[in-house]
Amino acid sequence: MLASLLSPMVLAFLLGIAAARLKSDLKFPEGLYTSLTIYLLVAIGMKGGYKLSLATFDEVIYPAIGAVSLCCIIPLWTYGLMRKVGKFSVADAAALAAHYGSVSAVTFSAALAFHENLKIEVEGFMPSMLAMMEIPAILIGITLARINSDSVVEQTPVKEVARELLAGKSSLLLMGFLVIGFLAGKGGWEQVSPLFDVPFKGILTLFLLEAGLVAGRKLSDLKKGGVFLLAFGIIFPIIHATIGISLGQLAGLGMGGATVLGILAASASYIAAPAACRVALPGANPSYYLTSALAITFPFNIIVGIPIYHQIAEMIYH
Amino acid sequence: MLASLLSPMVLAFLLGIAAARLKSDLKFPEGLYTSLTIYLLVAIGMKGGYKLSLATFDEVIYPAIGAVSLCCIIPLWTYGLMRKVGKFSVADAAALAAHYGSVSAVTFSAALAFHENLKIEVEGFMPSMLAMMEIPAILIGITLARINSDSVVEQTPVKEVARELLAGKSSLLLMGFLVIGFLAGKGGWEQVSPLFDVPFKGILTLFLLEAGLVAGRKLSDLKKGGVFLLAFGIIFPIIHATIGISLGQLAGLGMGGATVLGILAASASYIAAPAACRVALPGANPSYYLTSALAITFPFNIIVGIPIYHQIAEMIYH
Amino acid sequence: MLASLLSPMVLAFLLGIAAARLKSDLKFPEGLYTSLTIYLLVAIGMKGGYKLSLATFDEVIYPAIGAVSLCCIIPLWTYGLMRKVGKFSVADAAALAAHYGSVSAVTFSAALAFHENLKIEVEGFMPSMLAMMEIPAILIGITLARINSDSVVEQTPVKEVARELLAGKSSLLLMGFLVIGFLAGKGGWEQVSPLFDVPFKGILTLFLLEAGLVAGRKLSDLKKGGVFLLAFGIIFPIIHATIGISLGQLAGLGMGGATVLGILAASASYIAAPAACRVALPGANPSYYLTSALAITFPFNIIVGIPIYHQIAEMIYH
Amino acid sequence: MTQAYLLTIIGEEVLENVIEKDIMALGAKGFTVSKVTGRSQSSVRDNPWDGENIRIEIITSEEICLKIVQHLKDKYLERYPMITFFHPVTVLRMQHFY
Amino acid sequence: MTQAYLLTIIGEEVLENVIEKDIMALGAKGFTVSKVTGRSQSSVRDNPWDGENIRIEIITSEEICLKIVQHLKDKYLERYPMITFFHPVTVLRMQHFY
Amino acid sequence: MTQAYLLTIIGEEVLENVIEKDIMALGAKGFTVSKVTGRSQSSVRDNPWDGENIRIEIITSEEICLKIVQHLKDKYLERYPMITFFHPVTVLRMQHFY
Ligand SMILES: Nc1ncnc2c1ncn2[C@@H]1O[C@H](COP(=O)(O)O)[C@@H](O)[C@H]1O
Ligand SMILES: Nc1ncnc2c1ncn2[C@@H]1O[C@H](COP(=O)(O)O)[C@@H](O)[C@H]1O
Ligand SMILES: Nc1ncnc2c1ncn2[C@@H]1O[C@H](COP(=O)(O)O)[C@@H](O)[C@H]1O
Ligand code: NA
Ligand code: NA
Ligand code: NA
Repeated sequence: MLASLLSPMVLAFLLGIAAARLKSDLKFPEGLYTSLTIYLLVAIGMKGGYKLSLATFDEVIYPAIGAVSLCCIIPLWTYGLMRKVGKFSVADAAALAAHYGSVSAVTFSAALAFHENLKIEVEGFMPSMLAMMEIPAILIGITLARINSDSVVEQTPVKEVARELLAGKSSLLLMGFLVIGFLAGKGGWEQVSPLFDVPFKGILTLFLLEAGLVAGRKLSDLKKGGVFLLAFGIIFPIIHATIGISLGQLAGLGMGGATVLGILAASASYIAAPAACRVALPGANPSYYLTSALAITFPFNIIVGIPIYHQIAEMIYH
Repeated sequence: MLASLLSPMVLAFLLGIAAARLKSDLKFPEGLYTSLTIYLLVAIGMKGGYKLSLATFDEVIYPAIGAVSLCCIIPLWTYGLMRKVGKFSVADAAALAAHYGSVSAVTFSAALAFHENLKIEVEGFMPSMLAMMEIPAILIGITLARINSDSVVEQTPVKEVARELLAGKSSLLLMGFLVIGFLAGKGGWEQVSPLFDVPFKGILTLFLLEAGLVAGRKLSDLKKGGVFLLAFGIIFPIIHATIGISLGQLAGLGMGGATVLGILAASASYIAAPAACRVALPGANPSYYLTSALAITFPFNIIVGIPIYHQIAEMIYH
Repeated sequence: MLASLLSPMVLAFLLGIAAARLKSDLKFPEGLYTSLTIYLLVAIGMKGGYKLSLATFDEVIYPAIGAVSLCCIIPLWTYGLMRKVGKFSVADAAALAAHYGSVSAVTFSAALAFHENLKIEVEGFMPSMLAMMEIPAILIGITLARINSDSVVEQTPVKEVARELLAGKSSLLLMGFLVIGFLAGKGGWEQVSPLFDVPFKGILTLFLLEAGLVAGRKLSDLKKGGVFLLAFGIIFPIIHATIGISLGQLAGLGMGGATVLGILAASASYIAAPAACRVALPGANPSYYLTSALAITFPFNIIVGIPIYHQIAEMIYH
Repeated sequence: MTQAYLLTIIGEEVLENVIEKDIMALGAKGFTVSKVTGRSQSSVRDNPWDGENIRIEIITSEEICLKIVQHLKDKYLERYPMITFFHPVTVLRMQHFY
Repeated sequence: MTQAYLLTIIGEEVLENVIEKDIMALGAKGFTVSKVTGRSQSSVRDNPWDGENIRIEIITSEEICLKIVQHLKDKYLERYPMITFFHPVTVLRMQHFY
Repeated sequence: MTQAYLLTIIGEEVLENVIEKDIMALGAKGFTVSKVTGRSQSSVRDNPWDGENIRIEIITSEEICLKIVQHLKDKYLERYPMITFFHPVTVLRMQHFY
C-alpha cells in the first residue's frame, strides 16, 4: 500500500493537488491535455485489441456479460438513491447516474500500472471491458431523465444521442484502436509498441500531474457538494468495487482481472459523461457531477481506493 | 497486400476517414498536428543524413539525377494535360502541376514502413531524394503560371519565391536535419535515435489518424473536382510510380529504393505546395488541388497504391 | 571541442539561428514549447531525485553550500558592476543580477549531454543543485531594487514574491519531481525512465531548435544592449564558471560535477527570472535582460562555453 | 462601405457545431470562431475538465442579427452558460455578408 | 435588450491573475480571456520567451467600465505594455452583467 | 480618453507577415493577432490542411484606418479569403496609437 502511494503516478497526482493549493502558475497547455488524452485512449485500445486477439471467445464472454451488467445496474440505483436520499433534481440525479455508471480510462490505467508493479497478472483483454462500459450508463442516465421529467426541454432523440456517443472521441478512439490492435495482431503491435507501450507509465505520470492540478482546484468546491456527496463519492465506489470483484470471480477472471473490473465499476467517467451531459442534460449542475467525480471519487480511487480494492480482492480470492 | 492493409498506419488512416464520415467530434489540437509534422520532418531528415554519411558519392549521384529529372518533368506534362484536357485555368493547372511534381513526406514514411515490414531493404539515403524533390516542381508550377498568364497580379519575383520556399518550414527542417544527421554521424544518431527512430511508426500512426480525419471530410468535395480529377488523381500516380521505379532501376537502386523513388514520384505535396500556392497563386482554387492531393491521391497511395507499386517493382525487377 | 560542436543538440541550435536569420516561417506552436519545457523540468527533477536517493548526506552537503553561496554572491557583484560601470538604472541592474545569479535548466541539460558524450562521470545529484540555485538570486535581485530605489512602485512584500517563486512552475516542477524521484526510488524510476530518460537528448534537440529560433531573432537586438552588455555576457560567464569549478573542487566534486557546477554559475535564467522580473520589476527593460541572457550568454554557453569550461576544469583538476 | 452588425456569441465548446448549424440556417453567410476561456458568477470555463468556451462572431445584417439573437434566447440562453451581444461595424464588400 | 459596455484589455500574460482579481473586485460580473500575440513600437510579444499577451473582455455598465479604466490607468498602463479600450454594445439579459 | 478606430482583418494565416509589414508601413503603431478558424460560403478555414485564419486588430486614427482598408481592398480582398471591418472605440493614451 505504501509502495502504491509512492509510485510516480500517485506522487505526481499529489504534486498537482499541492500545486493547485499553492496557487502555482503551473498550467498545462490545452493542446497537451488533449494530446495526452488521445495518447492514453489509443494506447489502451491498441494494446487491448492486440491482447484480445490472443484470447479465446470463452475467456472473454463471461467477463463481458459481467461488465455490461455492472454498468446497467449502477446507474439505476445511483439514480434512485440520489432522488430519494440525496433529494437531487431529476437532471442532477441522472447526470450522477451517468457518471458513476460509466468508467474512467485514467483510473483504469492506474490500476494496470498498480498491478504491474506488484507483478500480479491482469487479463490482457480488460481494455475491451473498459470500452464496453463507457457508454451504456450514459444512455441510461439520459433516458432516466427523459422518462422522469415532465418538462423535457432537450428534444434530441435518444437514438441520436447514442450515435453521438459512439462517434464521440473517447469511445471512437478506444473502440477504433481495439479493432486496429485486434486486426494488426502481433506484427502490428510490435511496430507501434515503442510509442504506445514502453513510455505509457511516464505519460500517465504527466497526465496525473495535470489531473491533480484540476482536482486540487476543485477541492474548494467540496462544500458545494455537501456531506452527502462526499460520503457517496467514497462509499459507493467501495461497494461497486466489491460487487465488481465478486462478479469478476464468478466470470472466471483471475484476481488481477477481477480487481480491475471492480476498479472500473468503482470509477466515474470524466471525459465522455461530462460532455454528453452538457449537451443532453443542460439542467444538471456541473458542480455536482464534476466535483464528485473529479474531486472526490477520482483522487480517492487513485490514492487509496486501488490498494483497498486490492485488499478486498485478496480477501475474496483467498 | 492484405498485410499492408492491416498495418496500424493504414488502419488508423481508415479509422480517421470513418470518424469523419460519422461526424465524430474527434479533432486533433492544432498544436499536435504541427508538432507531429515537425517530428516527422526532423526524424526523416536526421536519419537520412546519417545514412547519407555512410553512402558513397557514386551510389547517390545517379538516383539524385533521376529524382530531380522526375520532379522537373512531372509538372510540365501535368500542366499541359490540365490545360488541354482538363480545361483548367492557368492558375489551377499550375497549382496542380506544383502539387503533383512535389512530394509527400508522409507517403514517403508510409512507404518506408511498408518495406520495413516486408523486410525489403531500402537505401538509407532516400530521404535526401525526398528533400531534393520537394521544391523544384513548385517553382516550375509558379513559373508556368507567370509565363502563361497575361494578368500576372502577383509581382513577387521568382527568386524571392525560391528563397521563401527554401526557408519554408518543411524544406528547412528536412534539409537542415539532413545536414545535421550527416555531420553528427553515428555518435550523434545514437543520441537521438530513441526519439527520432524507435517510436517513428507510432507517431506516423497518430499522424495518419489525423490525416484520415481531414481526408474523410474532404470526400464530400470529390464531386467539386469532377470525374476528370478523380481519374487523374489515381491514374497519374500509377504512371509516375512506374516511371520512377524504372528510373530508379536505371540509376542503380535496389528494388526497395526504386519503389520508394516511384512512390515519391506518385505522391503529391500537402505541406509545402499548398502554402506556396496560397501566396503565389491566389487565383488557384484550393478545392481542386487540395481535394485531389488530399482526398484522392493521398488515400489512394496510402491504402492501395504502395502495395500496387511494390507489385509493379516486382515485375520490373524480376 | 569539435565533437561538441557537431552534437545534434548544438547543430539544432545553430539551425534554429540560421532559420531565424533566413526569416523562415518555421515556428513551434506555443503548446509545444510549453510541453517541452514541462518535459525537461520533470525529467531533470525525477532523475535527479532518484540519483539523490542513492547519495549520502556527506556527499551532497558541501556542493550544496557551494551552490547556494555562488548564487548569493553573483547577483551582488553583478548589480554593483551594472550600476557603477554599466550605468544601468536600479531596476535594470537588479534584473540583470537576478538573471545571471539564477540558472538555466537547458544549459544544464546540454552540459550533462556533453559529459555523457565524453563519458565523463557527473554526480547524479547535480539536478538538486540546479533546483537550489534557481530562486535565491531572483529574490536578492528584487530586494536590491527595493532597497536602492526611492520610488518603490511595486508594493508586493518580498515574502509574497518568495511564495510566488516557490510555487512558480519551473521551481515547482523541478523540486516537486526531485522529491518524487527521491521517494519513488529505483522501482519508480524504472517505470518512467523510458519516457523521462531514454528520449531525453532527442527532446533537448527539439528544444534547442526552438531556442535557436528565438535567439536568432534576438541577434538583431544586440546593438540595443551595446558593447558593454556583449562583453559582460561573454566574460562574466567565464569568470563565474571558473569560480564555480574551483568551488566544486573544494566541495569534493569530481571533475564532471565541478564543471557542471561551473556551468550553472555561468548560465543565466530564462524561465523563472524573466517571469518574476516582469511582475516585480516592471521598470526593468526586457531588451537588456532578455537580450543578454538569451542572445548572448545562452548561445555562447551552448556553442563554445561548455567546451571551454571543460578545458578550464581539465586545467584546474590536472 | 456599408453598415453591418457584428454579433458575438460566447458559450460552451461542446455547442460549437449545433450553434454553427443554427446560425447558417438563419441566414448568416459565414462566421469566425476562436477559443476563449472565461469566468462568471455562475461558470468556471477555463480548463479542459470543466470545459472551455468558444467565441463565434458573425457579420450580418441587422435583421438576421436580431433573428439569431432571438433564436439564441429561445434555445440556449436560459439553459447554458452563454452570452451574446452585438454592435454596428463598417464593412467592405457588403454582398459578402448578406 | 439593453446598452452595456464592452471593455477590452490587452496586456502581458503574467498579469492575467492579478488583473482578473482587480476587475472582479471593482464590480465586473464576469470576463472572457483569449491568448493573443502583438507588437507595438515598444513591445514584441509574439513568442514564449519574450512572453505573449492576453486579451480580457468585460461586459459591464458604463460606470464600472470607467472605474476599471481608471484603475488600470493608475496601476498598470504606465508601467506595463498594456492597452485598453471600450465601446457600447447591445446585450441580452442585462441582469447578467451588472 | 479619445475616440479611435478599431480595425479588424480576418484572413489566411500564410499572409500574416506580409499584412503586418503593410499595415506598419501605412502608419499603424501596433497590432494584436489571434488565431481563429472560420467558414463562409466560399472558404473552409478550420483545419491545418486547408489552413486556418488569423485576426489582426489595429487601433488607429480614422485616417490611417481608411488608408489601410483601401490598401487591403486593392491588394487582397478580391483575391484571398479575407474580410475587414472597423468601428469607433474609446481609448486611453491616444499618443500610443497615432
Ligand atoms: N460580464 C461578462 N463579460 C465578459 N464575458 C462574460 C461575462 N459574463 C460571462 N461571460 C462569458 O460568458 C461565459 C458564460 O457566462 P455565464 O452564462 O454567465 O456562465 C463565461 O464563461 C464567460 O466566458
Ligand atoms: N495600435 C495598436 N493596435 C492594436 N493592438 C495594439 C496596438 N498597440 C499595442 N497593441 C497591443 O498591446 C500590447 C502592448 O502594447 P504596448 O503597451 O504598446 O507595448 C501589444 O503587444 C499589442 O498586442
Ligand atoms: N459573415 C461573416 N461573419 C464572420 N466572419 C466571416 C464572415 N464571412 C467570412 N468570415 C471570415 O472570413 C474568412 C474569409 O472569408 P471569405 O473571404 O468569405 O472566404 C472566413 O474563413 C471567416 O473566418
Ligand atoms: Na463506474
Ligand atoms: Na510527386
Ligand atoms: Na548563473
